[in-house]
Amino acid sequence: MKKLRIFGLILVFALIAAACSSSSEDTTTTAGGEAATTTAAPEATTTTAGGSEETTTTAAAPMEIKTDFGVDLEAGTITVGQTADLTGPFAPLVKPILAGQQLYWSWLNANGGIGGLQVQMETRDTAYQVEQHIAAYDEIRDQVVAISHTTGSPQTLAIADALEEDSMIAVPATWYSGWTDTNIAPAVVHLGAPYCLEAMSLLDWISDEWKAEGNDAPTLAVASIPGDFGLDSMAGALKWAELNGVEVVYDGSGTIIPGQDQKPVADAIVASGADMVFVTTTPSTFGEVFGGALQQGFVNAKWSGAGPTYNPAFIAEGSPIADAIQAMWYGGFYAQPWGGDSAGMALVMQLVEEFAPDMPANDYVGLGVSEAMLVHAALQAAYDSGDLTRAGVYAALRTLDDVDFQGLAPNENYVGTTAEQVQRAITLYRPSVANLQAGGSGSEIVENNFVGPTAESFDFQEACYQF
Amino acid sequence: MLEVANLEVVYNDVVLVLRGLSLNVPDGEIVALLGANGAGKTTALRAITGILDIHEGDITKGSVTFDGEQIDGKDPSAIVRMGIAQVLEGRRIFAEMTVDDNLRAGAFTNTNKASITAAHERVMDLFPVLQGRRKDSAGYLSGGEQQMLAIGRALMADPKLLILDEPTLGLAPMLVQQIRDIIVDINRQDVSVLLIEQNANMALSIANYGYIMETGKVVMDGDPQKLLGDEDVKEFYLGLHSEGERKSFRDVKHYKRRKRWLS
Amino acid sequence: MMPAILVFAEAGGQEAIDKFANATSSGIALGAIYALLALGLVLIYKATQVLNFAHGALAALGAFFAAYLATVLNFPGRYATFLPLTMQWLLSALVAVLITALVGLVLERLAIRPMIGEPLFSVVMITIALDIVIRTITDDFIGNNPRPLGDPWGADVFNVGPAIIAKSEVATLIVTLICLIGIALFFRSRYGVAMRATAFDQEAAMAQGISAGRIFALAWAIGAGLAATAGIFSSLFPRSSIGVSNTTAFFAFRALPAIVIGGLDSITGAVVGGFIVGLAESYAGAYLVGDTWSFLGLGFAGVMPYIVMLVVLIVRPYGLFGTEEIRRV
Amino acid sequence: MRNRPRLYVSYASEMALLPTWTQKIAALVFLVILVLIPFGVIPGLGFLADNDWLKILSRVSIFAIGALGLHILSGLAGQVSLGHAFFVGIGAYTAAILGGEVGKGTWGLGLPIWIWLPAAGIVAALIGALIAPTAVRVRGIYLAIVTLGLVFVGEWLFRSLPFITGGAQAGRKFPTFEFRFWQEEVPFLDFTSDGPWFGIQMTSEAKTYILLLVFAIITVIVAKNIQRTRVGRAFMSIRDRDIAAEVMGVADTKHKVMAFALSSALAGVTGALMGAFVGRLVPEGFSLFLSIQFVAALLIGGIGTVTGTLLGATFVLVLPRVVQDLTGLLASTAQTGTGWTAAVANFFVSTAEGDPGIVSTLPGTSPGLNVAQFNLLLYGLLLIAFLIFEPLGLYGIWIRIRNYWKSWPFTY
Repeated sequence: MKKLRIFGLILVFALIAAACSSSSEDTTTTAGGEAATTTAAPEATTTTAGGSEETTTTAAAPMEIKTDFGVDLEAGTITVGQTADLTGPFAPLVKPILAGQQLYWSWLNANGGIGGLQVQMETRDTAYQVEQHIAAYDEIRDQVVAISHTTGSPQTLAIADALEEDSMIAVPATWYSGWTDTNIAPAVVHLGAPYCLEAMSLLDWISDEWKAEGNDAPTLAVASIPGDFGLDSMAGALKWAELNGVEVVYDGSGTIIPGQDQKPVADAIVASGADMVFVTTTPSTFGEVFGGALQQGFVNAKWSGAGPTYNPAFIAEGSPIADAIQAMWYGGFYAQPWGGDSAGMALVMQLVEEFAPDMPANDYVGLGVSEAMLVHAALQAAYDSGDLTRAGVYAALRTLDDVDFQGLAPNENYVGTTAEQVQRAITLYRPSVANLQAGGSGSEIVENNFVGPTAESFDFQEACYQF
Repeated sequence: MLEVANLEVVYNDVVLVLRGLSLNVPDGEIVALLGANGAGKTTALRAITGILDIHEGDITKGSVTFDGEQIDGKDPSAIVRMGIAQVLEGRRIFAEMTVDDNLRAGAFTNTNKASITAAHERVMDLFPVLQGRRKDSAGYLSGGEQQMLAIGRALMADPKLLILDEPTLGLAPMLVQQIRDIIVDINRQDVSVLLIEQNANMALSIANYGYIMETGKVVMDGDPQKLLGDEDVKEFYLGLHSEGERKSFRDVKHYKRRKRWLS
Repeated sequence: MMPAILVFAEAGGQEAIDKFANATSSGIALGAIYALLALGLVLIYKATQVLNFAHGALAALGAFFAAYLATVLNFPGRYATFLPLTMQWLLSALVAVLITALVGLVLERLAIRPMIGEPLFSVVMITIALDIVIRTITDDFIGNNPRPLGDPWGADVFNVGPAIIAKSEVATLIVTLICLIGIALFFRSRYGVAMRATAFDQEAAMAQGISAGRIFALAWAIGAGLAATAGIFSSLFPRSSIGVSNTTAFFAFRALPAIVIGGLDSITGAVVGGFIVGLAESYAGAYLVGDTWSFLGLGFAGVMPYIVMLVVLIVRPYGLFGTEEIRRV
Repeated sequence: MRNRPRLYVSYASEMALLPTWTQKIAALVFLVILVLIPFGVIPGLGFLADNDWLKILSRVSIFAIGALGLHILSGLAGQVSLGHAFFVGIGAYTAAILGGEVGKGTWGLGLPIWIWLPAAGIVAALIGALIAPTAVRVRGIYLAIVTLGLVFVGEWLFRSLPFITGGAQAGRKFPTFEFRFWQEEVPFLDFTSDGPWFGIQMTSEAKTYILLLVFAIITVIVAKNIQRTRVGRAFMSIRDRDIAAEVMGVADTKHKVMAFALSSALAGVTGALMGAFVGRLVPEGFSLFLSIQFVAALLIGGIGTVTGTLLGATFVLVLPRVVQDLTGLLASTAQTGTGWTAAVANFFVSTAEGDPGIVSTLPGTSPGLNVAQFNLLLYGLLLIAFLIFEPLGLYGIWIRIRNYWKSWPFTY
C-alpha cells in the first residue's frame, strides 16, 4: 500500500509536470486528418461554398496579407475557435454541429483551403456555464481569428464585450433575436431566423392546419424555460396571439425549470384545454411535459416549439410517445434538415460519405456546415481584401449582403439596419418514424424557406426579449 | 498453540509500540497478560487478530503462529475462522441490534446451521440471564450483561482460543467474580484463554501462566505464584507495598513514571 | 385521506376531487422513485457511512444498460422468445441492474476500499469524482440523442376513479415494494446481520470475523443495483418520455431531502421520506400556483422538499426514523 | 538556550504568524514571486505572464478567499457546509445591486467599490448569522445536506428575483474594478484598461491580478490571525469535541454562528469579486457544483490549515487547465511525434476517422470520447487517485516529507 501510494503520487505529479511543461508551448488540436497532407499551394482555383461573389482567387503572395491573431502564413494555417458545450445539457446538439464544421473544414482544406491556407479548429468545452465559457474564450482568444461557434445566449452575451474589444466575430448557436439587433453585441452575427419570428411562423402554420381541419379559431397555451431561449420564443408566440386575436388560455412563460417535476405544467396545459400548444424548452423537459399531458388523455391539440425543443429520440424505436409525437408535433428548423433537397445538403451528404460514413443522421450536422460556410465567406472576403486580421474579418463580414448557403440555410444579409438584416425564413418539417427507420433523421421536410404571414408583416426593429 | 515471537509493531510509520514481544499460549490453558495503560497489551491483541490495519499499524518484525501456522498478515476473518475469537476492550456490543442478532453476527464465520444452534445453546447455558432478553436491544442491557453478551458473541465462532481484553473493566466486584468464574467455565470446555488484564489479582488467580508487559515487551513472566510474590508486581499491579502499606507516588523512582505515549 | 377528499368535494366539487386525486397519484408515483433512490443511498450510508454522490450517475448507467439491452441487443429476450414481452423486458432490466451492481462492486474495490478509515468527507469527495467519471462515460455511451428504454407499457394508462395512472407508474410502485421487502428480508439474513454489525462498529465486526471489505462491497453492489432500478423506472413514461439522457443523473439529488426526512440510517425512513417528498412536491406543484401564489416565484415546488426537510429537522434533528447519535465527552 | 536559538521560548513566539525564520524567508520569497509573475521576469514561470494564465491566477485569488471562508467554518470549527455557493451568490447580488449600473432593467445604484465590496461581505455575514442557529442544530452529514438545501433555495430565490439577478439563463452585468470616491465619471484608479501604472506599462489583466492578489493576501492574514485568537481556539475546540468544549465554557452555538457568519462574509466577498471579474453571471452559477469545488479545495489541500487551503484552491482551478494541456500534448504527440511517446499518445488519441483511440480529436464524428469529455474524465480520475494516495491532501504530502527529513536517516 505504501509503495503504491508513493508510486501513485509520482504518477500524478509526473502527469502534471508533463502538462505544465507543455503549456508554455502552443499545443493545438488540428482539424482534419487531411490537414497535414495538403501543402499550402495557393494556385488552385477554388469554388467557395460560402459563395461570396468572388469565386476565383488568384494566388496572393502571402506577404501582402495583413494578419494578427490566429493566422500563420508560414505554417499556412488559419485557426478558428469554438467555445462549445461538449459536456453540458446541450452537448447532444453541439457535438453534431461541430462534426459538421469539422467535415466542412476538412473538405475545404482538401480543396485548397482559403487561398491555400488550411483552416483548423481550436475547440474548448464550456459545459454551458457562463464562467467556464469566459475562461474558455480567454484561453483561445489570442490563438484564433474568429469564433465559428459559441453555445448559449447568456454565455455568448458574457463574452460579447470581449469579442467587441477584440473585433472578433462569433457565430452563435442560439437564435436569440438580439443577435440580429445591431444595438446588442454587434460582433455576434446571427445565422437563421430568431426564436420570436420562428414562433410566429410556426403558429401561422399550425393555426392554418387547425383551421384546415374544419375547426373554429383555436386557443393557445404556451410554456417555456426561463432565459432568452424560452422567453424570446414566448415573446414571439404571445405577440402572434395578440396580432391574430387568439385567446391565450395558459401562459406558462418561464415556468419549466429543468431538474424539477414538470407534471404541474402538463396539468395546467391539460386544464386549459388549448387547441394549440407552443412549448420551448429542452428535449428532456419537453418529454416530461408532453408525457404528462398525454397521460391525462390530452390528444387533440397541435404541438410546436422552437427548434432545439425537438429531439429525434421522441420518435426513436421504443419511445412511448412516438406515435403521439408523429401525430401532434409540428416542427421548424433554422437550416435544412438532414436529407433535404438543396445543393448544400448534397454537399453535406457527400462530406459524410467521404469523411465520416458511420455518422448517424442528425439535423444539426447541416447547421454546423452552414456555420462554417458563414465563417468561410467572411474569411474569404477578408483574404480577398488582403486583411486577415480579426478586425479585417469583422469588417469583411459586414460587407456581405447576400451569403449563399446553397440552400442549406436561407441566404443572409449582414449589411444595413436591424430590420434589413433579420432572417424570417425557416424550414417546416413533420416527425416521421418511417423516415427515421429508413436511415434519415426522422424529420420530413414540409416546406423550405417558409415565412408565415404574421412573421412576414411583423415590424422587427429590436430584440423581442431584452436581457 | 499460540506463539508470538519477537513482535515489533509501528503505528503511522513513526510510533514504535511493541518492541520485541514474545509470548506463548499453550493448549487448554489460561494465560494472563498484564501491564499498565499503554504498555502495548491491546496492540498485541490487534497484532494477533489482524485488526492492526485499520489503526494504521504495521508489524515490522517478528511473527505470530497459531497451531504451527503463521497468521500475521492474514486478514481478521481468516484468523477467526482458524479458531481465534476475541472480546474487545469496552465490550463493543452492537447496541442497536437485538441480543440474538448480536450472537448471529458472532457466528458469521460459522456457516453450519447445526453448529450455530449448538454454539447458541452453549452460550445460553453459560449466560442464563441472556435467555430472557433475546429479543431486546443489546444497548438496553446492563454493563455486566453486555460483557456477557460480548463473551457469548465471541464464543459463537466456536473458537479454540479466546482472547479477552480487559473483560472486567468498569464492573462491580460481584460481577468481576462472575466473569472470572465464566472464564474458568469456558476454559473447562476445552477453550484456551489469553486474558489481557489490569486487574492482576483476578487474572493471576485463574491463570496457569502470566506475562507482565512494560513499554512494548515482556519484562517478567512465570507462574502466578511467582508473579504474585514479586515485589514490583505487588507495588504496581496490586497496589501494595512489601509491608502492605501504600506508597506515595512521589516515592516511585523517576524512571518508573515515564511518559506514556499511547493510551 | 377520506375526510380530506370530502372537504375538497364540499368546497370545489368534482373538479377539486379530480385535481386532488391527480396530484396525489402523481405524487405517489414520484415518491416511489424517490423511495428507490433513497433506499440505495441509505443502504450505502448505513453500511459504509458514505453519502454516495455518484448515485445519480449509477442510476443513469443502469438506465443506459437497460435501454441498450432491451432495444439494441434484445438480451436476454432473444433467447427467451417464448416469454411474454413484458417478461422479456423485465429480464433485460434485471440484467441491467445486475451489471450495474457489478459496476458498484468494482468501484467499491478500486476507489472506496482504499479509503477505509480516512476522513468521511474525503470519501464523499471520491464519490463526487466517481460521479464525474461515470457520467462522462455514460454520456458518451448514450451518444448524441437520448435513448428510449423500449418498455412494454409505453404510454398506456389505467383509469382509477378520478385519477389516471400510467401503467409504468404502477410497475414502479410494485418494484419499489418488492425492493423494500427484499431489503428488509436481507437485513435478517446472515450477511444482513453482518452488514448491520459492520455499520454499527466496524472494528467489533471485524473481531467477529466479518470481513468489512466484503460487506462494503456487498453494500455498494446492492446500492448500485437499487440506483439502477431507480434510474430505469425514472426513465419511463410519463416521468421521462424520451428515456435515458445526459440529464438523468441529476435526478438523484432530488432524493437527498428524502433520506434526511426519513433519517439517514433508516430503511423505513428512506421509503417514507421518499413518498413525503414526492407528495410535497406534487401538491406544491398543483396548489401553490396561479396568481395568488405568484409571489413564490418560479419553480417553488422544487424547493418544497427542502422546506419540509427543514421543518422535520427542527422538530427531529435526526429525521423521522433516524437513530440519534449518542454523544459523549 | 544560547545554542538552540530556534526553540520556542514563549507561547507568543510559538503562536506568531510565521514562527520560524525559514517560514519568514519562504513567505517573503513566495510573495515576491507572486508579485513578479505578471512581469514575466521569473525564469521558468514566464508563461504565467500570459493573459490567460494571469486570469487563471486571478480566479485562484478570488476562489482562495471563499475557500478560506470555508476553511474557517469547516477546517477550524468543523462544520462541513455544502451551502457556500449560496453565500457567494448573496455577496455577488449585493454587490450587483449596490455597484451595478443605474437605469438598466436590473437594480443598480452605481456606488463605488469601497461600498459594494464590504457590503457584500456584511450582508452575506448577516444572512449567514440568521440561518446558522437553525443549521447548527444538526451535525455531520445532516448539516451537509441541510446546507445543500440552501443552495437549492438560493437557486429558486435568484431565479425568482429577475429584477436583481437578471433571471434564470439570462443573468446580469456586475460592477467592474474601478475605484471612485463617489459616482464621478472618471475613476481615479482603474483596472479594466491597459495603461501605465507608476510608470510601468501594464495590461488590465495584470492590474486586476495584482488587485486580487492584494485582497487574497489580506484574507490570508485575517484567516491566519483568526486561528491564533481566542475565537479561533474556541472554533477548534468545538471541532475536536464540541461537548467537551461546551463543558469547558465555550459557548457552542454562539461560536458556530460566529464561524458561519465569518465564513459567509468571505464567501460574500468572493461572490462580489467573482461578479466583477467575470462581468456577467447567471443565477445557475451559484450551484452545488460551486460548493463542491470549495469543499474539494479544502480536502485536496488538507483540511484545517491555511496553507493547505491555498494549495487546494490553486489545485482545483489549475488542474482543468493542466488536463487540457495534457490532452493537447497527447494529441500533438500522436500527430507529429516519433518513437514510443507517439505510440503511447496514439494509443490514447484518435486523430482521424477510423483511427482507434480512447479520445478523439474530431468532436462528434468518430467513436470515443471527445477531448472535452476526456478532460473531464481525467479530472475525475486524478481527483480519485489523489484522494486515495494522499487522503490528507497536499499539506499532508508536505508534512510527510518534512517528518521524513526531520528524523533522517532514522525512519522512526
